[in-house]
Amino acid sequence: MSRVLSVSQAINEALTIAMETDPDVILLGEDVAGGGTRSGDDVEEAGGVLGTTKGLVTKFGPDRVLDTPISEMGLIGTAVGAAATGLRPVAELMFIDFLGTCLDPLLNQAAKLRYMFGGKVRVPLTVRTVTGAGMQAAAQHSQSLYWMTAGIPGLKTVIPSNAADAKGLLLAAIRDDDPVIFCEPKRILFQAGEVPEGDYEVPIGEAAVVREGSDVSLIGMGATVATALEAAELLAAEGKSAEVLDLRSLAPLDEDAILATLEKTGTVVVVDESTPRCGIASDVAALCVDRGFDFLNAPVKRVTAPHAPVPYNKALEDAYIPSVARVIEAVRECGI
Amino acid sequence: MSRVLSVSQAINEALTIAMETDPDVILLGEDVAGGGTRSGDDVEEAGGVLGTTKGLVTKFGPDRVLDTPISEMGLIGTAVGAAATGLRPVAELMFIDFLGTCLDPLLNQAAKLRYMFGGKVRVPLTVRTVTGAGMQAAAQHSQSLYWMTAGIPGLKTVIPSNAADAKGLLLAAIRDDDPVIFCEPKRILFQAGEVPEGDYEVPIGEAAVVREGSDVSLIGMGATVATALEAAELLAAEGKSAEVLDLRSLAPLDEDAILATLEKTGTVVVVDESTPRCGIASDVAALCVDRGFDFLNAPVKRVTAPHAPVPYNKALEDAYIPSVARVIEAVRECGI
Amino acid sequence: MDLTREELLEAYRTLRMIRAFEEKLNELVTAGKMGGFLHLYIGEEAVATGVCSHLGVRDWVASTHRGHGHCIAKGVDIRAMMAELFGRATGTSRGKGGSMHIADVQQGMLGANGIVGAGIPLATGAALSAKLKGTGGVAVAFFGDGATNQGQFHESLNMAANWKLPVVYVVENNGYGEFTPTDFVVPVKDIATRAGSYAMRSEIADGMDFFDVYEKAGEAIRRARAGEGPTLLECKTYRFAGHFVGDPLAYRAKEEAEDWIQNRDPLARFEGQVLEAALVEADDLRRIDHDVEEELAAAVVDAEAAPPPGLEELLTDVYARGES
Amino acid sequence: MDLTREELLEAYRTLRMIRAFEEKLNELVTAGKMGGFLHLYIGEEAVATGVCSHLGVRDWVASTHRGHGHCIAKGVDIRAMMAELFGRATGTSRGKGGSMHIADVQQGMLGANGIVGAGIPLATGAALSAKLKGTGGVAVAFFGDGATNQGQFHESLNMAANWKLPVVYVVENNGYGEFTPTDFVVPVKDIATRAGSYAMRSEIADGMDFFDVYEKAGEAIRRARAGEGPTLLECKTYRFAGHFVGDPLAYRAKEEAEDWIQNRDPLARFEGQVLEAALVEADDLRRIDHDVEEELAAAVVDAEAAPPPGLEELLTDVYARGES
Ligand SMILES: Cc1ncc(C[n+]2csc(CCOP(=O)(O)OP(=O)(O)O)c2C)c(N)n1
Ligand SMILES: Cc1ncc(C[n+]2csc(CCOP(=O)(O)OP(=O)(O)O)c2C)c(N)n1
Ligand SMILES: [Mg+2]
Ligand SMILES: [Mg+2]
Repeated sequence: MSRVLSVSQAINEALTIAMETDPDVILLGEDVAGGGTRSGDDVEEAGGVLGTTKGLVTKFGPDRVLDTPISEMGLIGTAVGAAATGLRPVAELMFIDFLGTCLDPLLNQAAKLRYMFGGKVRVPLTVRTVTGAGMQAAAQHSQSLYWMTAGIPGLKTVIPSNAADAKGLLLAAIRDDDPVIFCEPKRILFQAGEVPEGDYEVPIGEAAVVREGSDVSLIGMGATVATALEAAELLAAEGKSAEVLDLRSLAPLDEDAILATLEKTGTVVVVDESTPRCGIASDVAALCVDRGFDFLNAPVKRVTAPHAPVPYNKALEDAYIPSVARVIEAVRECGI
Repeated sequence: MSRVLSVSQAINEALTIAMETDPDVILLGEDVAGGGTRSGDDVEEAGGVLGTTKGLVTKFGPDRVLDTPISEMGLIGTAVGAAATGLRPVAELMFIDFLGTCLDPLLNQAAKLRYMFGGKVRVPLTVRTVTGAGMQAAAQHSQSLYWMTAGIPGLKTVIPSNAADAKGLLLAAIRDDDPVIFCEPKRILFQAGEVPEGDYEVPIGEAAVVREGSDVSLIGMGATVATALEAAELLAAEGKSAEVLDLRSLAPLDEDAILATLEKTGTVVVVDESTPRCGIASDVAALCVDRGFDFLNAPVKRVTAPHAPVPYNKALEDAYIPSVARVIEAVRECGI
Repeated sequence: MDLTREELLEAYRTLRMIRAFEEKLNELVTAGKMGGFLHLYIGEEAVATGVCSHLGVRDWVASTHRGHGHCIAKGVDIRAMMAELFGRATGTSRGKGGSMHIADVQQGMLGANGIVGAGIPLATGAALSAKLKGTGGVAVAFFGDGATNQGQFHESLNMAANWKLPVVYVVENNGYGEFTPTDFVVPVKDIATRAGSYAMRSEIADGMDFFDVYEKAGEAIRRARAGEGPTLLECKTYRFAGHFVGDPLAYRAKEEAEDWIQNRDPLARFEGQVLEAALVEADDLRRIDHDVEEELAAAVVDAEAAPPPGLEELLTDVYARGES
Repeated sequence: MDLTREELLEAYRTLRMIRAFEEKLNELVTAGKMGGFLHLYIGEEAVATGVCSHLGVRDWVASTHRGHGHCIAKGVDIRAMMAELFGRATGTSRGKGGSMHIADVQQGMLGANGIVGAGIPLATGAALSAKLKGTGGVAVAFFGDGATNQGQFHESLNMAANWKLPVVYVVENNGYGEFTPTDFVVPVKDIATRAGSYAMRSEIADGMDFFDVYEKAGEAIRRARAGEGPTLLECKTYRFAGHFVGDPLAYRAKEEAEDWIQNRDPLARFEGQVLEAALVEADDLRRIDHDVEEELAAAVVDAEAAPPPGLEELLTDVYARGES
């Protein structure tokens, strides 16, 4: 059985299930309850700056849904400490742009404690965070910094492209014994899709072929999966068959799935909303030219944001985000 | 005229020249003076935890060589503010591992102010920072996190492989009107080399061919340039000719130099001390399989650290760092 | 009180301009004519105005996500601000920054800032510049109560205190950080108390009263200029509107807001004070109201007519190289 | 004073073990038999010992780069510690962590930490766990004076105060952060003052006096366990050796160090106190000295004989997956 829910609602549902099934799961973050717990007849809680956690403090109480100060370093560090000592915290980093104010607890603590302690600790922490451009929120509220967390050994990073995966990936993330960064792409947060009822997980580390094809592989993640699918549709109209792979997990990367689609089509275009340097697109390309070398029929093209901050002006912002047209153009450059 | 100096001494000399030639250049960081400015007959300043800035506070006074509290966020943020308002600060981030405690002022301020302000400000900031493994300093004091700064639009990142370049690159960095991260690889900091006297700059954005060759291109940076050169020597003994490219600048990347050596040899092995995901090695490989596709004779191999934190045990740490043997093995895998 | 009639009228003009500018923005966003995340300063005008009345172009200001008021009070051209909010090439940031990044370094305005707390070290650095370069300038950081829970606040104030920098830290305590009441997350009654961690001077002002802010900020700025070091100045205030335009305000009691709006409006307060003391005439104020409206209307017309940045602007201004 | 003879002997044993353990390390590193960056705790033993005497396994400790003393006082096996420092598979971290990452989560020791200030939120999180899970446990963060200039200190103390967490923040004020004197970078005389920013209780102890630390820590821990919230406990102390093994100590005056070492040694002080009060016999102490030496000698022999981790260990323990 499934219903139509937005990605945001699917996340709310996953949180509800996780908290119902495990008393050690707690939420903490800025405004995750949202003030209203204070009292008063005409006040109610906000449930997060985008409303994603609405209702949870009412259901689970302020001991398990904690409004924190605007102290990312402190709150993520506290969540790491809680995770190492028996809780299974889900911390909210309002926007991934704020990684700059809480990198150390992720980079040097969550990611490394297990290794540094010779395997003698677990850090079952989940960090939910909103990513990406598209709402004219400008340079400090629009980044796709998942490459930074994906590059850190000891962390996992996932990003859903639809509501059903959002629910299943988040449940998997929360129940994972390692720290997982769960990305919520702004542009799809309020997009609706079929979501199965009940408790299920989408395994971390598995990409999904969301459209089969044979001439070219379009590889996307988060909001760019829809871009890739649109491009595939246009290509189909010209009789060209594009396969679309949704990475879903950025770390670990599903190398087998990438190599499998490359083997099938010989041509890969990666579509990534992030900036071009040191990103997921480069990793996919590097994998193709290493283990996939013998399958390559064409250059591996990367359709990414430019090496620039995100601009405010709407037309510039639109030009900043990988478009269907740029995907098609990249496919052409591969000789298809 | 040149003399033999260590990389650390070459850096000290560059700082001296920069401060002598421009009164707006100041140094700030933890222990860059090193306490001794207090007074006392039998006390003297330490000049940085590794002694690199020794003597500068004596020469330029405590107004221009400032010991800061252990407050990376505050000190780097302050340096950004100073840079935007007329000074040309050289801030020391003792080890690049501490990026976790000061990312925001680099990611969201230094790197973006100019863009966010429509080009109407300059941020001539230099951040000196020690990178890399090799001294059993373990997981939180041995990282090569330059991929994180190289990936951020608006920042530049450079890393010298020898004392002469260290001096020239640092002078160029300080005089650059953009924020530059200057990496000081631990393993070579006390290695000596010929250093020209006087004032000179090594331009940012230019790689250097440090050994000519025709069969395979070994691309290194910082301490791995020596590894590549050693490997080239061994290959030469078998009659195989390896070209060695020293990237020197990680952002901007000298794409032309990379493509030129690829065109010459058809085969590239990148040697990078950093972890494998979202790194410089992936970017080089991705460039090769995109713009360099037609030149490729073999897979592009990346010899990097594993996707793991840096271990303490000496034998494990040695195995962690890219070795000459692993470079040779990668060359073999390319069929050479 | 040492303000001349001209200075009073200038102060009123600033108060009114901030109010009217933001009412206009609210209108434009609600009508779908303007995009972006906007945080309105309405209700807090006396703080920016009272502080910035003491500043000149050699002085620096670093601001926040709620930055329009600080920019206007620091003398940023409102036409360029309006154009920026419309994303035009004639904007302060050529349309590339938007509300949270309005800046004018020439004017000593180091920018609004989308990162809570991030302006605090920027102002600290500006104060270091002013001190080392001997310009006689001071720096002011404006920030919210919520920002005092950021590490950047702590680290910066400590450095400034150690180095006796010419800087004033102005905390605008409006009782909320987004939707969370301040008393949920700040366990001291007065944020000014936090200066004690740095042996720093502190002061509390009624942020709804221009004159109280003016006086206390004046003293802090005087001390900073005289080399006597930094001050933490807490201004108790309230934001009349939501956290951002579109905030349904479910989390705060209507009576609480009504009380502030009805009884403590800083513009009404100022007007009452100056009229009662017969320092200016009501007509003077009405003329300013009118001028401000005209100026704003013209700014909107100009902004709407101005060209957007060209698409090549996507890639310019990332680096200075080649442009300097 | 409520300590039994057994408890006093146990405390002395801990003091002596920390001292002897580190003297041994100093010897080994200086002789080139041990690598890594080592930060010695010698001189500060009374702090870890006085605090940890109140803790059991359900209680948590987060430590620093200068962590050996905290680990020993919290009951981490010294043989496993020694093996770790030799990088052996039998070490606390199987040889992969080294001095700055010795930990024993089973024993409630959340690790030494190479990042200044980073243990503070870890302890805060442990206190949150203890509170929500109702274990009755408390958490203690040890950190230096220098660490109180980190944002993590500020943010964590604020959260703990808001949430009344069962945690004690123990600042070991040894007068220096690396080479920089504390009064260069901390403008308040007593770091305890900083509790005022969070309306938190604070206390100052003589960190060279086991009994003073014991008493004040006991009270803070009692309050934490009783749900009365956190305390900032400042212990005034001094590190007898350099910042790290190999530090030439050029930056501090020899007389200053001599004075502390000659006149305020916490072991000598303890011995004087217990002998004078005739609580134990000198022989008891000498027996402990002897036992400790033997135990340490054996630990070194064992560690040297133990196998290193296999090369496959390079890649294990990065993730729990597949191992759980
Ligand atoms: C580092 C960081 N964390 C969180 C946010 C999201 N955010 C924007 S404004 C705000 C509230 C700020 O509160 P306060 O400092 O009191 O200023 P006010 O909005 O009340 O003027 C928050 C949490 C942010 N922009 N930056
Ligand atoms: C975030 C961070 N900054 C800097 C360092 C380098 N460092 C290691 S120990 C130390 C001094 C710490 O001083 P304090 O907190 O007083 O502790 P003490 O060494 O005196 O015990 C510094 C600066 C670090 N490890 N982490
Ligand atoms: Mg506020
Ligand atoms: Mg200290």
